[in-house]
Amino acid sequence: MDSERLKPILEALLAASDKPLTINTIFDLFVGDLEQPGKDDIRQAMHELAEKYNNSGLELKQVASGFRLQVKPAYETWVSRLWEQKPPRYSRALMETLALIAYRQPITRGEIEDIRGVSVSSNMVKTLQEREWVKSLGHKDVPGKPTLYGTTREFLDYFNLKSLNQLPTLAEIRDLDQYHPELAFTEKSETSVN
Amino acid sequence: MDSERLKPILEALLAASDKPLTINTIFDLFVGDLEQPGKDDIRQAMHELAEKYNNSGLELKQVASGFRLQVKPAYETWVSRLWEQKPPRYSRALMETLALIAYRQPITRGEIEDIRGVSVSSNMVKTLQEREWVKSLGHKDVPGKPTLYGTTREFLDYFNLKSLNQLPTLAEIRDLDQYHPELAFTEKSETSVN
Amino acid sequence: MENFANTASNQSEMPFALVQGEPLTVIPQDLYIPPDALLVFLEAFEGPLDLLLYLIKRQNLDVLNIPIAAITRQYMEYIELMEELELELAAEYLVMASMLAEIKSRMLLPRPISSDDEDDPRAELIRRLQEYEQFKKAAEDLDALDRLEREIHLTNIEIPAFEIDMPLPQVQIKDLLAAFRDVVNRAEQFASHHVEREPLSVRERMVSVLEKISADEFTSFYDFFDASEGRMGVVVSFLAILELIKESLIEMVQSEPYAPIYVKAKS
Repeated sequence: MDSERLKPILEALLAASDKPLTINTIFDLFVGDLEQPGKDDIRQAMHELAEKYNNSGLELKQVASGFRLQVKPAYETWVSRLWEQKPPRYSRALMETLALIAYRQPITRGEIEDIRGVSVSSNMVKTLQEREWVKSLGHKDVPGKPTLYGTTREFLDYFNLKSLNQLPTLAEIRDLDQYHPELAFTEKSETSVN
Repeated sequence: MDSERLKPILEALLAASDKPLTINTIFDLFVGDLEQPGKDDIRQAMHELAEKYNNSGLELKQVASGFRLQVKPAYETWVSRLWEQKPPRYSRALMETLALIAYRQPITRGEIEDIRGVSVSSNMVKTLQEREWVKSLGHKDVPGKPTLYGTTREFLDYFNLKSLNQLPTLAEIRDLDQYHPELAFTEKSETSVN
Repeated sequence: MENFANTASNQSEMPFALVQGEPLTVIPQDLYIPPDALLVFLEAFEGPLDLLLYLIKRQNLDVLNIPIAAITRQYMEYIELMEELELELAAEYLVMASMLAEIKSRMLLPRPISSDDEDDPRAELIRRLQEYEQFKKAAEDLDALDRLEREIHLTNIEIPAFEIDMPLPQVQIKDLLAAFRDVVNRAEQFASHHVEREPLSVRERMVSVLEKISADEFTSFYDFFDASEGRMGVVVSFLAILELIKESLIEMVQSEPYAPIYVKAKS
């Protein structure tokens, strides 16, 4: 089956599906057909389809659980006017906890608390689990056997990412010896004044 | 705003909307914008957009209540296999809406939204009504006369209940949690679908 | 919350400057502060590290070389204010206070000339501040990503139903129960965050703030605070302003972080 015949089928499938589709899932749909496309054919057609959407209001995006058809963020202004409800907002505490889980997984609640310097409420972890952004990865082999948390595929899907590698890079941590010695002077004079 | 700029916006709106859109509805969405298209501009762009979809798996169709993007019936074969392969599941939002109607009936859509903290799409209520689990019980005597919803006999039959009294109480649900904490987890690991 | 953080921090800068050196005046009897509303103060900071980081950034200081004595003093002023307002201070704030005091006293001890990092009493604090700052930034970056429900909308393309015989989803009663439990739990969580009806004193102050400002010109944020009313009076003004922002009756303008704040009526 050539790409020209395959493309509209993929389009129909992506539009009809309520979750992202993988190449494998799509491949399986053709099993038993007389004309059965190979996985490479599907990949090729998907690629061409994505290009076709370049000048449209939609885009074909690959996220963690597969390919999905979505509205381009550029048109969000108008689309959001269709709904009265505002998008949910998340607190800084929740986002910091989520960031720690995303970048430092597997991580325990205690480790998150150490870095944030405050306690993490169990409600917050529950909210993250209910959103299906965070899941338990098992238990750490230390006294108390605390739960180790990690992020889910749904987390990546939600934030429009294909893999954890696509997360923004962390700011660097500088060594203490990188500061200029002359500044140490201010510190000393300051200390003596007080 | 010319047709080339208008088309992707229309595309985004039609793809995102959960119901058909009329020219008037679309026109109103631009009110207040610096560049506000006229109704004829919108009609013209809609026309061009429909042509653009000629060779795709989707089509832009005018139905009684407006314009909508839909999957071309010609691709039914593959789309229906998608459902065979992955039986559909109700989204978390839909399940919560159903639970609130079951436990708090008679209830209006606004009341459900207040408790859930997010909007309830008209599609969701429609799906529940089509399933014959939910029906209108009349209208609440407040401004706007919102519909009051309740569950049907079919709902009770489906869940094998003789009457609403047989629905477990919230206390029992919490007990269930205590004795079978894994239940709460199974719930989470399943992907929700809408 | 970001707005709150900004206003809260700048606000706290102001009463210190005005109140310091003056004996604390008698708290006006008619000023009652709802305890819930005061949480706004505490919630402006995500904990002691966040508060410290704020104090450092406000003065354009390098985290790698914090003037411990000055920072400790400013930190203690915040702690005292929170205590004075009878906020239930999280234990972490007090732990940090004693850590700062300890570092400060160790800084006063003579150090060998060839000191490396290990000998700097601030090393551990600096490491923690940097690590926290790293994730604070990561959280902001994450929050800025395009995401579903905000920038990204999924398509809702119709499948002509009469053509396709779609099986109906199957539901078990435990699914229904779980959904109800979740929604009730969430609603309870939400309810506990409801701030009580604010007392008359804040409402009165809201009116007087509105009388003071106009839509055409900017009024300095600091003009709304009168040191002679004491800290409680200042807090009431602050709450009134927060409430007015929440109700979109006034606008706040700050040209850049830590710059002076101006207030004007929403036109």
